[in-house]
Amino acid sequence: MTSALLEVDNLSIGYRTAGGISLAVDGVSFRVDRGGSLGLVGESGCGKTTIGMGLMGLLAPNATIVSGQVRFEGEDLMTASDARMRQIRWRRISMIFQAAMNALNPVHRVQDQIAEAIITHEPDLSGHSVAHRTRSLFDLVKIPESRLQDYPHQFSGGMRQRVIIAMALACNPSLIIADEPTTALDVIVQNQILSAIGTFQEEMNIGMIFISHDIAVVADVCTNIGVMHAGSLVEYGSRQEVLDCPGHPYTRMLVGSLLTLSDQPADLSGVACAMGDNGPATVEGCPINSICPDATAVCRRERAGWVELSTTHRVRCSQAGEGR
Amino acid sequence: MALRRFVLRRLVEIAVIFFVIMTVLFILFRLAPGDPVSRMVDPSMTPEDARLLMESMGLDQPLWTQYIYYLKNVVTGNMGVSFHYGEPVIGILMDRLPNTILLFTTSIILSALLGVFLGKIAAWRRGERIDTLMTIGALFCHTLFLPWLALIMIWFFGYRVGWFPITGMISPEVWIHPDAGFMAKALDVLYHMVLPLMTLVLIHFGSYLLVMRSSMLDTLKDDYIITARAKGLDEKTIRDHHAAPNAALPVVTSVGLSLAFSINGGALTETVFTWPGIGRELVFSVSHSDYPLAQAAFLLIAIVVLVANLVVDVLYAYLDPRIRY
Amino acid sequence: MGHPSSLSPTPKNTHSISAGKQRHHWVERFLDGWAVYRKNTIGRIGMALLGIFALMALASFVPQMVDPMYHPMTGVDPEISHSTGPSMRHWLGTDFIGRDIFSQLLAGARIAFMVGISSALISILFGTTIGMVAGYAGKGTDIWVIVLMIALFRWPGVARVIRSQTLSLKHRPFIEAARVAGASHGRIIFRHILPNVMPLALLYMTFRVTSAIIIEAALAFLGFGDPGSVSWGMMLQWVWKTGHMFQAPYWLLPPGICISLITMAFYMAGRAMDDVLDPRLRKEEIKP
Amino acid sequence: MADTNASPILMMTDVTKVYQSRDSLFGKSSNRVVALDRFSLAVNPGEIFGLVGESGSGKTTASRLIVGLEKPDGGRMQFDGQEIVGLSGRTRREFTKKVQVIFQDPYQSLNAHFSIFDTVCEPLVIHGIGDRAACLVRVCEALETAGLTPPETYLDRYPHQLSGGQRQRVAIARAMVLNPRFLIADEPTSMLDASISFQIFRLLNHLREVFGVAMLFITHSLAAARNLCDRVGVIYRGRLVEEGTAQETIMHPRHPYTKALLDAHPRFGCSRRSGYNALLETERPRPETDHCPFYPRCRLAVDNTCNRRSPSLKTLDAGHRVSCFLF
Amino acid sequence: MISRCRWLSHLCLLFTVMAIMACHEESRSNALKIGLAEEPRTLNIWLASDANSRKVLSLIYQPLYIYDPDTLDLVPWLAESMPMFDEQNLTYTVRLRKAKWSDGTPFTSLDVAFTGRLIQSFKVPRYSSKWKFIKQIETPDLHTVVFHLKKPMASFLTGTLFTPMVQEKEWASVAEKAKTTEKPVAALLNHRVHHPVGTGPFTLEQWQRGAFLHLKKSSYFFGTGKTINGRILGPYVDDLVYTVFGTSDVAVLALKKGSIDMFWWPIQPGYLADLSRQADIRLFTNEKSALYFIGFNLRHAPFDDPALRRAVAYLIDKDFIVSRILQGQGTKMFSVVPAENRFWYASDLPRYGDGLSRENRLKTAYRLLSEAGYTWTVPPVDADGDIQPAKAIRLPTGQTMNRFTILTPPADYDPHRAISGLMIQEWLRDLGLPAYARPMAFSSLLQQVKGNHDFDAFILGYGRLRLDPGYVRNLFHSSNDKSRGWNMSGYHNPAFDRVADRSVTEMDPGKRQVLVKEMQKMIARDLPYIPLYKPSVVEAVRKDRFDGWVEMLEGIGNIWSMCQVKPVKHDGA
Repeated sequence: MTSALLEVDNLSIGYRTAGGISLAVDGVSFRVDRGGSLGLVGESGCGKTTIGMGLMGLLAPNATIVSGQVRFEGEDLMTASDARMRQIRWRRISMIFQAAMNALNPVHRVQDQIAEAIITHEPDLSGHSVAHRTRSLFDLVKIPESRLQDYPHQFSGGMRQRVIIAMALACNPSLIIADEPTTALDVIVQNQILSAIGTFQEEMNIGMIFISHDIAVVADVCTNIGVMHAGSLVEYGSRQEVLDCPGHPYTRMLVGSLLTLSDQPADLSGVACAMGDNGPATVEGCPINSICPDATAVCRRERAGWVELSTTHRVRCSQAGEGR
Repeated sequence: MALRRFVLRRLVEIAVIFFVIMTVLFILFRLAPGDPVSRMVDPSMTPEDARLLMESMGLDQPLWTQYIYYLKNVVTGNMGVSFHYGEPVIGILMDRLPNTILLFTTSIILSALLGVFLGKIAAWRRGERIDTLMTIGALFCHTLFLPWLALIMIWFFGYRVGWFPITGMISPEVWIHPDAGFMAKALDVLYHMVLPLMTLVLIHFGSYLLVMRSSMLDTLKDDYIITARAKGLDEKTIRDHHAAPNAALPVVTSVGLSLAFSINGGALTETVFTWPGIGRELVFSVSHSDYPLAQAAFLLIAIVVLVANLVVDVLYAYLDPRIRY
Repeated sequence: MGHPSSLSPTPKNTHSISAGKQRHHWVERFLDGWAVYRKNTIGRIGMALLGIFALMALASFVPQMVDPMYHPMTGVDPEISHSTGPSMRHWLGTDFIGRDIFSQLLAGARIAFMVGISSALISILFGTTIGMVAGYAGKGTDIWVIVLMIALFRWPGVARVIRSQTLSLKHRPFIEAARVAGASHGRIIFRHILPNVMPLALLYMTFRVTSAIIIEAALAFLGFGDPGSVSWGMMLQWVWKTGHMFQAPYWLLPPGICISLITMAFYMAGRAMDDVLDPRLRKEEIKP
Repeated sequence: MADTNASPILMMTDVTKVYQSRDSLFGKSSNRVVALDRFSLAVNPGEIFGLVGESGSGKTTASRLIVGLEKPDGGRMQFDGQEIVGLSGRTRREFTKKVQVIFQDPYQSLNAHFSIFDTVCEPLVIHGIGDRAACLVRVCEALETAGLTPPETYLDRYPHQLSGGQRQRVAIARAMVLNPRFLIADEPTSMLDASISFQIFRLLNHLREVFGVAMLFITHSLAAARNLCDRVGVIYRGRLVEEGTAQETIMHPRHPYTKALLDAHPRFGCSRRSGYNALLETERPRPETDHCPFYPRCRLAVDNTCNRRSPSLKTLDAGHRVSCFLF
Repeated sequence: MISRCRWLSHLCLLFTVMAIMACHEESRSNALKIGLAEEPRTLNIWLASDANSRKVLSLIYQPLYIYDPDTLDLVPWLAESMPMFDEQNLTYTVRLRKAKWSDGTPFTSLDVAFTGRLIQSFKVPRYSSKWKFIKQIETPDLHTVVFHLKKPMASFLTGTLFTPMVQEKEWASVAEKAKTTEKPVAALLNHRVHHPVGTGPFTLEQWQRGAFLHLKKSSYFFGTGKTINGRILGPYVDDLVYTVFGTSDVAVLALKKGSIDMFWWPIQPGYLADLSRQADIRLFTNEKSALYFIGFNLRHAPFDDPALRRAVAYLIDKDFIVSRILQGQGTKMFSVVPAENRFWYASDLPRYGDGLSRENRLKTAYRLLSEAGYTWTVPPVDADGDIQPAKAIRLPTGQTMNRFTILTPPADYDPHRAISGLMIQEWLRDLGLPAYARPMAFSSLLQQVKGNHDFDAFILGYGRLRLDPGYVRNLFHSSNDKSRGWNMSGYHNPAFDRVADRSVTEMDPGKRQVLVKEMQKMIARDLPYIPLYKPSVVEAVRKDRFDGWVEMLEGIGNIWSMCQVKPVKHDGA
């Protein structure tokens, strides 16, 4: 049994609004093993990015952690001081941001931005060894050293993403949170970045949380998958289990709407009805009861609890047990 | 390489615009009613006297000849002779220019530094009382009526408390002293600068504060600030190293342009503080219909503004690596 | 363009349409904006100040009806022939020929509003139109239009901002959608671009108002104003030219403070409006 | 399904478009970007033609040229046998009635100041079709067609009150209100979530089947093209490199670039492929002479051929054409 | 952050040190510090037409004769005695003092002759008219000059003899060079003088442009220690420092603070109460030779009618203008010649409306106009003799009177005239006259009034009228009614012209006096101009520093003062 790197238990995060606190993340629990990878998949607004930011302690000022426990390498992150969090950030948990976001400061050279991360956490390091580390990181992500002196805008999208990966690896973290790292990249570049991430994660034995809206991408890189809907985790299991026999109707819908390159084209001839939006749950019962084909009176009345389909596969649907 | 081409292209543009401004100025001044001679009114002056004066100023020539003459003068750098002072205009302006530059460059740099520093803090602590206080304070200072404030400053600091000289740029006592050295003179000028500087900084820092604050607020929304936080940097580093330099870029533009415009914008200040600069000369020449002097002053202003624009663009490119020409 | 509310409703859309009908969309947007605006302390202060000044401007008609002695320009107190301090008869005192300072101050508010708003309207009207046309027509024409305006007039600022805004709007998909649908240039400029640049134009108008007021005051102060009207700058000029600068604080301070406060009020209102209009601050609400 | 024997509804022949960044008051600078390079394309009535390529390959330029938002620098374009370059006045208005576009970004393509009714009705107003009552009926029909039911509840709403999927449906309703014969869908789902995209695909498919609208479907996703389109064209750097039925082109690609694209596509549920063998890691220098557009990145490129000439489209078998010297 | 604080504190320290230094500097020198309101224009005496240049140059370049401060009689200055007139030959003989130029060379008759010829040959503006009637200048010896006149000219005594004398040595080469240029006058006027050489009590030491001028006592001044006109001349101060101030408020503050000893500029009425309270400040009030008036365009309706002009004269409340607008710092005028010019002033002129109440003014004016044939839709005075708002006045011809404008200088130039214009507008409107006061940039105003004759009425003034009444002829003689001519009103009166022409050539002061008074009477009757007021000059000095000021027409800033002012001896010192 591998040791748990990160354990998240019943985490709830809310945003303060005029009408009280509205939950963006509602009672989410999962764990990441050392060297393991977890994919969090869900549509926009389902709270997956909020989880990432919550783990880093970088929530917006109007967001607050309502309840839950986060244990990282045995340490409770919820009670850690600001100073301690600053030490943990990047040194222990680093982050890969979406490349389309301006994750790199446009007025500093990329070399300096990487070095800054190293110097912050290892202030005793000599300038020479910092430079050396930076160069080797560039080697690692296959960017020519000659481009260390460049500014972020001089890189293409894929290259910039590599810089961000290099930066994330700068302090040898044990957990990386990758937030939509390939969105807005072309297929070919996406493929390259994904395989790069996969390689490092495996070789350096880094735990990873991979956040994406694209279940196909998640399926490509992660060993475990958690499906999120309206702030809560609705299904959690290994890649094979979730994809091959999705237990939750929402997962089934996600998988079903995925267009594949199989010989048989998907059936597009169905009625193109409008579908409800993904927002925080406000009604009683299962959040998808109105669009779920199998919904029963129970679904409309109360939220389902977790149903264990196997030791590694659980689903939050009252129909799940019967379905099998 | 590209930058050089950009600069060359801009120089050509500047030349064209300059020519347009030059012509417009000429036309505006000649179209304006009144003539400089009638200003020198004295019932003992005969019509012949007046004609002689007109002739001596070249005002008897047809407009077209005057225009050609004027163009020739501009091209050769000889801007003519002031009607009023009877001296070459260039000499007068060059005499006044350093004074204006000294006062306004200092004041703008000081107010920009102050504005950037305070604006940074205000944005960083958005919504808190200190932010509201600073914003309202900045607004209030910014909307103060300059001559009004200047006169009150003079009254209070120059007269009531008596800390600073009332106006002027130098005190005759120091300068006519036979053994006054350079240091004494320089200190004297500095001492005289305090009041106008205080007034100008008080009036101007507000706009920089507001620009910096809103620019900084924009910057704080940028994603690399989150990156910086995620990297575990402490808040001060994030504020001073990541947010402030980016946010200060718009201030650079506004500083550059105010520097350029300050060479005329200080007319009121220079008048009230008796600062012997271009602004005072400009107001004087316009009200006395001293065409050569006024034209030259306006042209000087135009060229400084145009060149400053260019310098700001180049500087911007230097400061912001994203911009390349 | 017709609005469905005026139609004889077709059978299936009877009451669902009439529900949201009473409030026109811009009323709704205005109310939304007002809700945001009201939360802004600075905006509230600015609005309150503007309200006070507007009241002053209205009240400026009253004193002269009470007694012609209070006419701000031509009324003189027959018993006073020099500047005097505040009294019951003259709340803020009199100026050097015995005119009532308080009525002058009220009349000044009227002038400030007139000067500020009229010059702002003119500059906005010209600036917006020229800016939109220059921005939309694009290519070579705009540079010369702008050069000309910089050289000649005072409203290039607005035109430049509107132009750049138009330039950025011009290639927005919704403009292109209209073009694809075959809309004429006039329709695109006035139906699509204008509503989108209007908020910006309004914002710039508040800035223009303040600068117009300050410029008027400065010109009047320097003596280039119209001595036939009582503006605050004119009052300051009288204080200055008659040598009461440091002698009559009751006469010097009110107009100066009023100039500062009214420009500040407009700035504040403008800044708060900036918050309202800033699309980043306006939440994209999704109401199913 | 598509009638492949009918004459094409849209023909683009050797269309070239060069962007020149004009940044000087007096001179032209030489900053040229060739967006389309002798690009040819034919869309048959009633079919969905998928144009696939990565960003910057020129696929959006093609759509903009067709609807007249840009003017081509060379080549001919015909719609229904009628030349459409430089149309103006009445003929252009007639043309705009028949061809409509659905833009990529539903958040940007709707005027925030227009209600849904105003938005959908605008084409009718522009073309002066019908009185108010007739407009209302047609708008409601269009909204229903686009799957916004009941339509009345949407009429008075504003774009900011709708979700992304609903907005895209409004855009589709706007495009459909004139009963066009040809639709250009420019990556209509790239900003939407997977489940919403799926519905939009269904909707487009539905429009084709019910109204017989021909479509040019622009996408970067091979899977979308595979599932929705009858025929597919792959565009690379402004050149059409491969063209054929969706089944043939995507399941049996010939051109190295198409292969690379396919290879990079996430394999749902399967372990990762070893890698992109058709592509080089870094680019070769681009030759000065005319050359195959894919030469700098092609692992299979033959020197002295691929870098000297550019290949033309060769027909391999039934409607499958490819532009590569290897065939 | 810390470094910034340190930097700031250093700056504060620096300023403190400087402030202390500056305090020590105070009261070191024995210099007379004079505040000026504007920078002097030039040191070239021929270009210097402005008051400020003259404040400097009048202490350097000296004329042959000056006025006595009390009697305004001629006092020999560079001349030794009064000029001797030879009626037969029309010559004046002037004996010169043994004076020296400030470079030590003697002042001779050759310099006088050179100055005269320079003016004549270059037609130097504003001097040439005073010299063009001189046929010949003879220099029988180094200290005698004989002027031959072409014809009798009254202005010889008051104009020619008051011309400042320049040194031949300094100017001969300049004149030579100027003659070779295209525009000799311009070259002469624009010649830049760095160190003017004069015969006066002071010489220029340095001029820091825009800041101050420093004059030093001249060791060669002819008057030092001498008694001239009953006064023992100094100068008793070693240095004169002129400081320029941008606005007079600031200058007054400087005076109160003691930064300057005298402000050579009229003090605005607002400061008087405050300044008179301050023990160490002394105020001087003096009359000015000035004329402020409203003028009419007599060339067309409505002001071609003297009855209307007289009615206007009745309506104008000069008491109001003087007591309120001028705050009492001035006097009413009824003649175009100021009353202080006692010799030429005609005291027995009509004083229209003087002392009347506003109601009576209105009634008188109404009566005048009704008699002259003017009618109203609603007259200003109703049947019961009560005042009512008048409407639509019609000319005697039956035409409605068109609106007319009263042009005034802008408020920045002279607020008194601008406000007077406005008040006059209101008074005229009481009678139903459609008057509009309009301030106009000064040069445009002159262009329109003097150049184009395109106006109805205007308010102008001459702040420094010469004492010689020659201007009365210039202002109203019909030959001057031309573009840029002095007769701006377009006054044509052959009787006046005859009297005026005689007054020019009448060399006997007594006879000339009769003629000048006759002219004033005609003007007061026909009213092309209505004289309004004449401001007084109030000047302030510090009592604790210098005394011995000599009061004169135009105030204490005169050559007599500068030659006689002495530092106050403090008890302690």
